[in-house]
Amino acid sequence: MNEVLLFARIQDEVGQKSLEADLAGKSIKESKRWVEDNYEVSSLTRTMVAVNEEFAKDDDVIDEGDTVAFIPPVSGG
Amino acid sequence: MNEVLLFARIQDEVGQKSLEADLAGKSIKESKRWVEDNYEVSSLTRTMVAVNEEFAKDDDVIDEGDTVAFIPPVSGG
Amino acid sequence: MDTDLFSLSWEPLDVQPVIDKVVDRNCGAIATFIGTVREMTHGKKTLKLEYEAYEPMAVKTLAQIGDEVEAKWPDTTVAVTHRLGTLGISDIAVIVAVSSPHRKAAYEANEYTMERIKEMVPIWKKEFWEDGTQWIGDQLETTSYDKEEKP
Amino acid sequence: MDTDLFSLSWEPLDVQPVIDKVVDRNCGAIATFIGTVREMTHGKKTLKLEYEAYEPMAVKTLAQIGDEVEAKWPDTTVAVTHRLGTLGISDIAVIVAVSSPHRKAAYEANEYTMERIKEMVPIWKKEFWEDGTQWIGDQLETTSYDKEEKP
Repeated sequence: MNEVLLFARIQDEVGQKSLEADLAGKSIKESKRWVEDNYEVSSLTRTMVAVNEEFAKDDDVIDEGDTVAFIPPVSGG
Repeated sequence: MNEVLLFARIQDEVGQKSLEADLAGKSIKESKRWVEDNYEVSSLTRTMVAVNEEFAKDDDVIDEGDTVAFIPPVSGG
Repeated sequence: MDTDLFSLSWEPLDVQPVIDKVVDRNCGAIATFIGTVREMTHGKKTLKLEYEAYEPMAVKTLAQIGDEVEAKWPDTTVAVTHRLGTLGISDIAVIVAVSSPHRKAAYEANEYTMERIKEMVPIWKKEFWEDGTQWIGDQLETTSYDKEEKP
Repeated sequence: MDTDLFSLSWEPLDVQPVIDKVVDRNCGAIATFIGTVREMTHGKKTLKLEYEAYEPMAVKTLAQIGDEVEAKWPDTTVAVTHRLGTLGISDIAVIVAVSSPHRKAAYEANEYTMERIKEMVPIWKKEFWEDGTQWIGDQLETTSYDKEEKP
């Protein structure tokens, strides 16, 4: 299983701060599609994904136990 | 008469913070030469002159009562 | 990179403690940047802001930016504190302090740090206006701020 | 130009009061520069410094620089405090604070202010080393600092 963290707009839309999901073996791109298919969220096209607190690329593959975070465009500073 | 203010290196060399001198009618250039001729100072070539707290040009003429300040290259900041 | 230099705070920020983290006997220049909550943007009145972060990753990413800065500008030290939670007008959102032997590097490294924070640190700002709220950064192009216009 | 924004001080400087002079509800960015006394320059150890000024003209010239800044970067506010007297290592020599609605102008206006101070404000620095003293700025080219190397 994987812990999936949601932030900002995505957290508001889903109505949860985190999810439990089995994303092992999925690419980053596939994991975005999985969230879009299973939850009421707007497009994740511009959303970055971090695996274990490091930004991941579209074709990186998620491992069992990885923490996956959906990072909408940031606006700190 | 004119009050003549000396700063930094010039003040150290002359050994005084100010002088009384009659510079009325002299240009800035001439007033520099007058100081060089009458006091033990190194060259005033790179020294700026302010008249009544405003930078003056080489051929500006000093009036009776003006305060004349000799401003060696600045090093604040 | 000393991670004490990079922190998040739910309490109001003070400049001096951030400056104190970077002072050094061989620095001659300290450039700081303080980002504050501005009341008017494009004629629209902000009532308050809320900042949220992916906290452990935000601190880690700030430290990575610190490594980049030390590589680009040797002998500089950077510290960043970012506020989280609810902020009113004129409250401080972020403080960046950079010390360096010489002044040019301090300015450049400070500006670079702010640019990188705005690009990659997982912190989000929600604006509250009289007629609604919005997460900034994630809206459609037509309603987003121009890059130019951000504080 | 409000001349309270520009001052000279014989007492140690604090950053916060200078920042307080420029804070505004519609500023989103405050850039500050703090010039401190550096111990080592070109491998030579500074023991202390003395700053002297043509005081009324220095304040007036700082205010003129403030006018230039407001003309070049509308909606910015600048405050400068310069220390006079004897300073030890790490003591603050100058503080420049600039507020602006947006960050780019705050950085640029701050850097411009420092450059103008170093060009035209009648303030002089005397360095004290183990083997002598010298008024900086007025020495022969061969012993002067490179422009690059000044803090």
